[in-house]
Amino acid sequence: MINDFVIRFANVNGTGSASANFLFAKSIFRMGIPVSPKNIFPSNIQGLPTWYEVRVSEKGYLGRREGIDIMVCVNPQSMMQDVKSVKPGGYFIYDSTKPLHPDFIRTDITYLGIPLMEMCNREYTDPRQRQLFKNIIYVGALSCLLQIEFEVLKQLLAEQFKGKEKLVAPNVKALQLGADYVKEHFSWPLPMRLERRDLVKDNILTTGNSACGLGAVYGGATVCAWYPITPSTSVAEAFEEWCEAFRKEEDGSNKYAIVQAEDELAAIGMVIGANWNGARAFTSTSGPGVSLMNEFLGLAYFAEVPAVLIDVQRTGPSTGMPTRTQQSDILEAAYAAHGDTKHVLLLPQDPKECFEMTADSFDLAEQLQTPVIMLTDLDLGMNDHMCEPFVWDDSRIYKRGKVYTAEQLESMTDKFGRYLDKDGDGIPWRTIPGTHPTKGAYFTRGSSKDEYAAYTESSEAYKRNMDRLNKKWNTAKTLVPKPFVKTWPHKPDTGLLYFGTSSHAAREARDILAEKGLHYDTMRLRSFPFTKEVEEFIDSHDRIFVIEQNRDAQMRSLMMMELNTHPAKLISVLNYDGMPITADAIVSQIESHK
Amino acid sequence: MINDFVIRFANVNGTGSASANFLFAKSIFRMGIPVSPKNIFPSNIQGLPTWYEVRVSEKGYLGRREGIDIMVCVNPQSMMQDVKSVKPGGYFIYDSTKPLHPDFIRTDITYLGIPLMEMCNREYTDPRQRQLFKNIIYVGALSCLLQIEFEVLKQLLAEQFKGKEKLVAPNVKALQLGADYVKEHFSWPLPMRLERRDLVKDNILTTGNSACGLGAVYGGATVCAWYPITPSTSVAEAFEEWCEAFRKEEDGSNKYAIVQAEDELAAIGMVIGANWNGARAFTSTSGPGVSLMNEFLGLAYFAEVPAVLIDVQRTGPSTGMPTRTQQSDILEAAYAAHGDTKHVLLLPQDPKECFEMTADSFDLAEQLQTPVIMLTDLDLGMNDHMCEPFVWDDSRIYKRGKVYTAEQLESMTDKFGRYLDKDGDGIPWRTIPGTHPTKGAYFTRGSSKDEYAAYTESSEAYKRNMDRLNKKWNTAKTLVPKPFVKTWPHKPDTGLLYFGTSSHAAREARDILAEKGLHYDTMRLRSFPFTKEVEEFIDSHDRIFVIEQNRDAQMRSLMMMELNTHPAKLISVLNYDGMPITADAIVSQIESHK
Amino acid sequence: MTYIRPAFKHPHLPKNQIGYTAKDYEGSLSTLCAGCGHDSITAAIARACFEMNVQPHKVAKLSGIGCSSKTPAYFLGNSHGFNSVHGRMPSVATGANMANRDLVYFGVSGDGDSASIGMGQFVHAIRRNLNMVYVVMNNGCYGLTKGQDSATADLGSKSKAGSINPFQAIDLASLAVELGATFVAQSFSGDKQQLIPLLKAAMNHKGFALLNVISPCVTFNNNPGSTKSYDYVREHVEATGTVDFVPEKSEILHSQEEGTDKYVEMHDGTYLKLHKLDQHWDPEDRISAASALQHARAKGEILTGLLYVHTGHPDLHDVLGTAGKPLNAMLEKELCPGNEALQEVNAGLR
Amino acid sequence: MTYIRPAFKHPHLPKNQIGYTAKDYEGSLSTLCAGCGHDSITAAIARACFEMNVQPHKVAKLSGIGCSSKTPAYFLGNSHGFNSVHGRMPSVATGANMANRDLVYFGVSGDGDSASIGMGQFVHAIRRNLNMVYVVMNNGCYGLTKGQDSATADLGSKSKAGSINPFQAIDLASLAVELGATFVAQSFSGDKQQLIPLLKAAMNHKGFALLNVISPCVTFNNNPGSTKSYDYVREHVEATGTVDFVPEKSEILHSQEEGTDKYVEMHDGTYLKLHKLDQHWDPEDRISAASALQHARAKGEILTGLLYVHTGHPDLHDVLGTAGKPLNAMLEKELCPGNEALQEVNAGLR
Ligand SMILES: Cc1ncc(C[n+]2csc(CCOP(=O)(O)OP(=O)(O)O)c2C)c(N)n1
Ligand SMILES: Cc1ncc(C[n+]2csc(CCOP(=O)(O)OP(=O)(O)O)c2C)c(N)n1
Ligand code: SF4
Ligand code: SF4
Ligand SMILES: [Mg+2]
Ligand SMILES: [Mg+2]
Repeated sequence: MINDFVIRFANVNGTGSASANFLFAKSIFRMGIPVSPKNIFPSNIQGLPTWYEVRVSEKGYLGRREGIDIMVCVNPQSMMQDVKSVKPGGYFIYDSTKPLHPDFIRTDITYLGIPLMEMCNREYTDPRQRQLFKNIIYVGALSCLLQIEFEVLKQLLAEQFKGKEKLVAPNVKALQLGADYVKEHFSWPLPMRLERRDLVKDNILTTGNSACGLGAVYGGATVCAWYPITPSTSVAEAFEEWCEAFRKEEDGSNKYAIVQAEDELAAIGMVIGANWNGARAFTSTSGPGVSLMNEFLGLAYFAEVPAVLIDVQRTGPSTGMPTRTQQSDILEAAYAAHGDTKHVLLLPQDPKECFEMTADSFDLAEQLQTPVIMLTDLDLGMNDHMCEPFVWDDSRIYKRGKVYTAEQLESMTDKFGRYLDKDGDGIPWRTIPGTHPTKGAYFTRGSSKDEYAAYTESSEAYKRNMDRLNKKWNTAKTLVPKPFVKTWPHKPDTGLLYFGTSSHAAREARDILAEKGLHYDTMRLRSFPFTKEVEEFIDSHDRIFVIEQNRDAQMRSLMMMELNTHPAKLISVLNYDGMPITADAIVSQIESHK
Repeated sequence: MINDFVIRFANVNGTGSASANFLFAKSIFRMGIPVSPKNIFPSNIQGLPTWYEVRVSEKGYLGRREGIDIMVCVNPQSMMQDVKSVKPGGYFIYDSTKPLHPDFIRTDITYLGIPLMEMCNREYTDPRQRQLFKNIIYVGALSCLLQIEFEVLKQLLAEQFKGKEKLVAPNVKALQLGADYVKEHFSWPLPMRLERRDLVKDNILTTGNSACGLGAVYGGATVCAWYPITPSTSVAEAFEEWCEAFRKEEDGSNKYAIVQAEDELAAIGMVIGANWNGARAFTSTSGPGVSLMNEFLGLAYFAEVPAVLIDVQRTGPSTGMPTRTQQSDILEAAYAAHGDTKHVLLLPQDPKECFEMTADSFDLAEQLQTPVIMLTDLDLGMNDHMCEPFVWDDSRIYKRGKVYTAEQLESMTDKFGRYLDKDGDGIPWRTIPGTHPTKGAYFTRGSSKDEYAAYTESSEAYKRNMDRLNKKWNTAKTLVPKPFVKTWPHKPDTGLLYFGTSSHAAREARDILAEKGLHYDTMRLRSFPFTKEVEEFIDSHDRIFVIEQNRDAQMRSLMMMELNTHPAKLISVLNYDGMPITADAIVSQIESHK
Repeated sequence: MTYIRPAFKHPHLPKNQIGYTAKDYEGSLSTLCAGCGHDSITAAIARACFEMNVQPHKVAKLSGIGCSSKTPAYFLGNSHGFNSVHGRMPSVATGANMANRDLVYFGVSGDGDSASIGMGQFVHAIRRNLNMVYVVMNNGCYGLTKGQDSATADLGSKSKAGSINPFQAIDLASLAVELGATFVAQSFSGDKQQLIPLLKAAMNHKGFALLNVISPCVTFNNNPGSTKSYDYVREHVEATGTVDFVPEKSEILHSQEEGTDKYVEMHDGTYLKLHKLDQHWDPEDRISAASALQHARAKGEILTGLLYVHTGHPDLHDVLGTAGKPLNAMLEKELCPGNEALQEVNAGLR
Repeated sequence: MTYIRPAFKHPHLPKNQIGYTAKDYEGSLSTLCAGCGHDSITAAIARACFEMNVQPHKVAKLSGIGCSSKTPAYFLGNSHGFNSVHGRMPSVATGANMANRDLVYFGVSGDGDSASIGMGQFVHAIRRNLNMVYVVMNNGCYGLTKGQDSATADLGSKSKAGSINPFQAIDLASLAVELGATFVAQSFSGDKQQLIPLLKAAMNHKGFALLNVISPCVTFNNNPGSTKSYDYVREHVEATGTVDFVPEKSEILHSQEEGTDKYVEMHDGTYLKLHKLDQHWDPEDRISAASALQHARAKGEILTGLLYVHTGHPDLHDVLGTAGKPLNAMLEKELCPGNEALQEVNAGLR
């Protein structure tokens, strides 16, 4: 059980446990061991149960795993449930200031009581400190039980309190208190414990939302309009922080504008206005916001205005369970708006891809002159994920798409046709307001227009335009990120298909199945519309398990609709309870299909 | 060519031509001949070209037909286009006050010039009268050319001006002027002309929107909230008119409440509030409104509040071409809102079904406690259609679904569970506010709730609820209107599938194809989710032509997604230029597939 | 937060005129932060309902989304509640009200919910003079999404993180007066004394009654420099006077107006007794109310009390001429014209 | 409507200071009803732009949906225009403005577009003091959807069909003052004399400039009894005075204020000359403006002219501290921190 277990912390929200728990997770990461922490928090600010679950995996599996080996419970509210959720043979660490009620006693797990409150009351007088250090004490206790290197913890505290050095010592002291208590009272270490490795290499540990914000800075976004909503709020916040670091003029002015809009309708309207006017602009939201943006997304599709929307999905529908994860806005995003409308989707799996795809999304949106919607989710957006480090090619030039310059307009002899398919790829040329005194101005509208943007209600013109938009859609297939395919040499007839945050668990499932002798090729989707590689993968397998985190098998639906795949070929593997999908769930659903 | 031709009137909008043109169409209807008029109008109030196209069909075909036999052009703006659109051998009737420019002369059609303006100027002094009677004069001319019974016209005028009898005589005089001019100057009647028949029987001629309004009155709707939008505005207006006729208390107060909302978000919110509170309430809108309603529709799905929405579809996307028709909100309506959401759809084909389905929609919405969306379109909603008369079964009792009365609550011994699947059909019991002092109150929310409507963020509870909603969806399949199926005795392997306003042209296409020896079974869809009859029809045919009026084959998509139909089986026949689909277009697309 | 509710019940709790105890007006336990202003308002609503002798099940509670919008779960557990979508409570309340004119409608909203995403619906509920009590729990921030400035945050107010709000505040009370709301009151969650009579008066008003209550968010907006903190509000509150609800005319001893006391007759013959602190201020005069609010704003003061009241203006049902019997209680025979009428309709379409 | 445009061009049309003729400020031919008030406003906008010597391509024209919102097609044909979605022009304008602070932004909206579906965005554009000219072509009805009452229809106004509007009107100018708009003017489409200088002043104002222009709908709301008909407005208009735009200080002969003349300095050192008809009325005092509007409303008068102006208030760019160079003109090297910085970011995440 070295470097391979799940530990869960049960806290009360609003008590400052988050930073202690992160300290714990990060220390493991620093010891070179792959780690995957997940925050399971309530839709409320203070006083309700919240959990932090850390999976440690020598093999580098970053998906969730069922079954808790060690529970650290400092929340009497949830204690009954917490006791129940420990695996037989597991450990239950709790605050033993008050004795445990017999109801909480199981014979198949080990109880380790630490009088946290008592220790805090003894050591600290300030009530806030008493609360805060309780968390650090249990981290200290774990450092001994699990063999976290104490130096690593100290180093992390030193980094955390850079500039406020006097806070380091009391924290270290609290760690020590915990460790000492363990040393005195229990036999340690536990069978499940840590050992330094070099498995992390140069990987980083960060959240998808932060990476999206950074990607927007690198991608050249200058305008961000947003409205607060969990779990997407931290995208805009991250963008602001990264901008403060990287986007200041010498006079202190900002090379960006961030507007907290009055709602999501306004946010997407601002994004469309800014993109229309030649700036790269984006918004981020979650399901309810996407629902509200439908009309504007249709306008942008049809008026051919670039726009970038990051949808950090949460459990739907309606207001949903805002603090749970899901991949259930797929159909909504793909076909947002009434009428014949389709949108480009990007499907990142980790923070690195959040960074890259956000940067790329601006290129795509401008090249295709259409909205690009990135679908991440609460799990990816708000939890820390280990992933490869970010890289940037300094020779990269933003692909601004077909935009006429003043010079080009000046030398133009034919009439400018805003909606003319000059190049046969369905993508017309556009102009930015203010470019040229007499050429290139046009009146942007949803429809009722001809190739020259002149008003018409002609049926033929309408149909021509719709057909051109379809052609553009086909062009999109050549521009969007391709899937990642992994095949076995003996060409199995079955494939696994997955995307986004289902990928971690899916890869683990693939390995488990392979160990059982079941070898499946895999494809990780990264975008919509589907590229020809997706079609090829489907064509070259007899059946494909489509793994996704929603009830209605939305990605599978999209594949049938867009690729005309025989439905019998596509077998759904689903999870839709709001928790990240696990490898076990995938394996058992696949096995039940044979 | 008796009783079988198409005539088109080219007018300027805002000049009062609509009522003259309707007079013409209605007179044919009164002569017992099937007629199908269509208004083709601009998105503007005054001064732009507008057309009125009337198909006369002895065989009772009510779909549009390509090719114009007779053009009555009183709009110089569109004259060039109007001349071009006449079939060789056809007639071009125009205002000959000014001579025709040689550019307008074709040798393969016959020109009949009537100096309309000159006649008006001579006969009338008031400028408004001059404009209005010009239209009546050409109707008079047609009465002679096409042999409309003059008595019928006079009778119609008498009915129209009931209460303003002194207007009848000048109108009759104008008719006479037109007729006399023809008698003097041309040889008449034309080869395409009318002859009294008894083909209309007891049919009626009315618009879908008016029928929806009436259906809402009969269905017991008491609250209507709406926001103006073409082509749905006249639904709410009709509801108001019918209410004024039928829903007054003796003291003059109203047994209904109609609120012109500030936008569509508010309109659907009001509908949800009213239904939650136990009234039958509905709204009507068009595509942009449906887009705006997404979030609320998701809430209603999940909070299980009945709601009725009539979507009079227009050309999408975005603001669209508001005065053109389409069946392109199907995917949007079926899956409105983020997350896993599905909605019940109704698909009427004519005013009679608009009436019936609107009335039924309230039963369905309350039985299923979910939104019911009726998809009509501009063609059905705003044009007059001949259809069977309305009927009502006076013994009918509104199906209010599972609503506990105060007595039931009083005698209840177990705990009331708002979201409990008591009956195994996925449909829970609800209560109306104010019913009982201590029992039955609950707190309505989107999600995060258990069977007893208590707050919970439990994953299991979330999943249980989602699964129950799916079960309810299956129950819906047993309650929604079944399709109409027509089969040939020799069991052809091919079927035609259509719905809504595509049905008229589809039936005509079926007959044309049958005459050519191609016999196809037909199914007219009437609702979503698809009932088992739909599955059976698909299973029992090798291929099915799916006829619809949108670019993206949305109904076909829905069938693949929901029925797992093999895509190769479903062949699309599409029309998406904003004009109603024609039988010819269907036939040629089908023939090109062999 | 306590999470286990004391099971103990007082045997001899005092009863109101219709025989209910204060317990009957309670809801489930609050999950808000300890000290949150919203909880005090919740308690005041429960108390006002008790004192007004309304049957809990004859009340409907509606809200949008936010910490504030959660609170309808925490009072009147025997009333139906509807936690709808963000910013759209007014439309849901409008529909509900149309369906049944006989319930008392409480709308509970936050400043984010009402002044940003819900601005349109807020304005139009006022315009329609919808008969409801509309309570804004105004903390100048977005509590539930962790403390962003809202549109009612004052220019110059300091956030917890230290940033200064650069935008002018939307003053909901003043806005409501401008829009012609027929009852506009303002209060402070810390002032139960004032809040309860205002709520009672609002409940008795036929038409739209706005209660804009400053309600500090202890977690995100109670820091020094914030103009929505307990300390700041306590220091800058300026009461216009007191309000009392007078059930019967006979209790009014003197004439209509005596000194600074003023009696306002309500639609049902009851009275509001206004004791005014400022002689020049006429709460029945819209222009006077508007100008008082504007002057207070200019001085950085928060004017509380009943700021404006206009009785007798038709509510939405009056305007629409709705029948007296609630629409949701009407049956087939009252609603459906029947087949005979339909055949006449058909005849007219031939 | 004429549908063939006269091809004839005047050879010696007068030019403005930057060498453009009035023709250069025209757009395509209007398809509105003959006599529609909106067309007069369109003409006034074209004229004001001519007189202000703005280059047409440095103007962006944005609108929502409605007859009014169609009009940006009918002026400044060499400007980019954006006919967006119903009620959401302010957000599109906000985004556009953020992208390029150097253009002149004209927002054109209708009363349906702004006062109903667009109320939220209207309010928040004001709150942000977005630098734009916001013209409402206010006809009290929904023209394009055939004449329904809008939220600015006055209480008691009669529709073409004879029904009486039972709701209080939303008074956009008064509302804007309440919300702290920094430039609020009101006018009448029939009064070009007043409209053009107001438009010029609005264009020169740095911040949100509202021009609420009563603009009769001849087809649906010009009947007797309508308070938005030509006749009614002509009879009830009450001008506050005249406005003139003074390019240079030297032209101001006397001191700051003389008699009823008042000079307001603009952000760029130019001046507005206000000739006031009412001595008591101070257009730089928000409370005075508010109360004048309220009194006029109470009397059924339509107060026109520049009602309130407040210069120097930071616009949205000031608040956000945006760089001087338009954001849409910045290149990779100004925007992208590069790989080296990124490697430091990585280091911080290990
Ligand atoms: C459409 C939509 N957008 C955003 C959110 C996220 N959200 C939830 S509560 C809230 C703000 C609530 O602020 P306020 O109304 O002031 O309530 P408070 O929490 O301060 O009491 C937001 C933005 C949402 N639920 N729905
Ligand atoms: C979302 C949406 N709802 C409704 C409409 C229909 N619609 C078009 S214009 C309009 C009203 C326009 O009124 P106003 O803004 O006053 O402009 P006017 O025509 O009077 O100038 C409406 C409701 C629409 N286009 N989009
Ligand atoms: S976050 Fe603020 S508003 Fe929300 S419960 Fe806590 S104190 Fe109240
Ligand atoms: S309908 Fe009214 S607003 Fe529209 S163009 Fe005609 S007159 Fe103008
Ligand atoms: Mg708040
Ligand atoms: Mg209007």
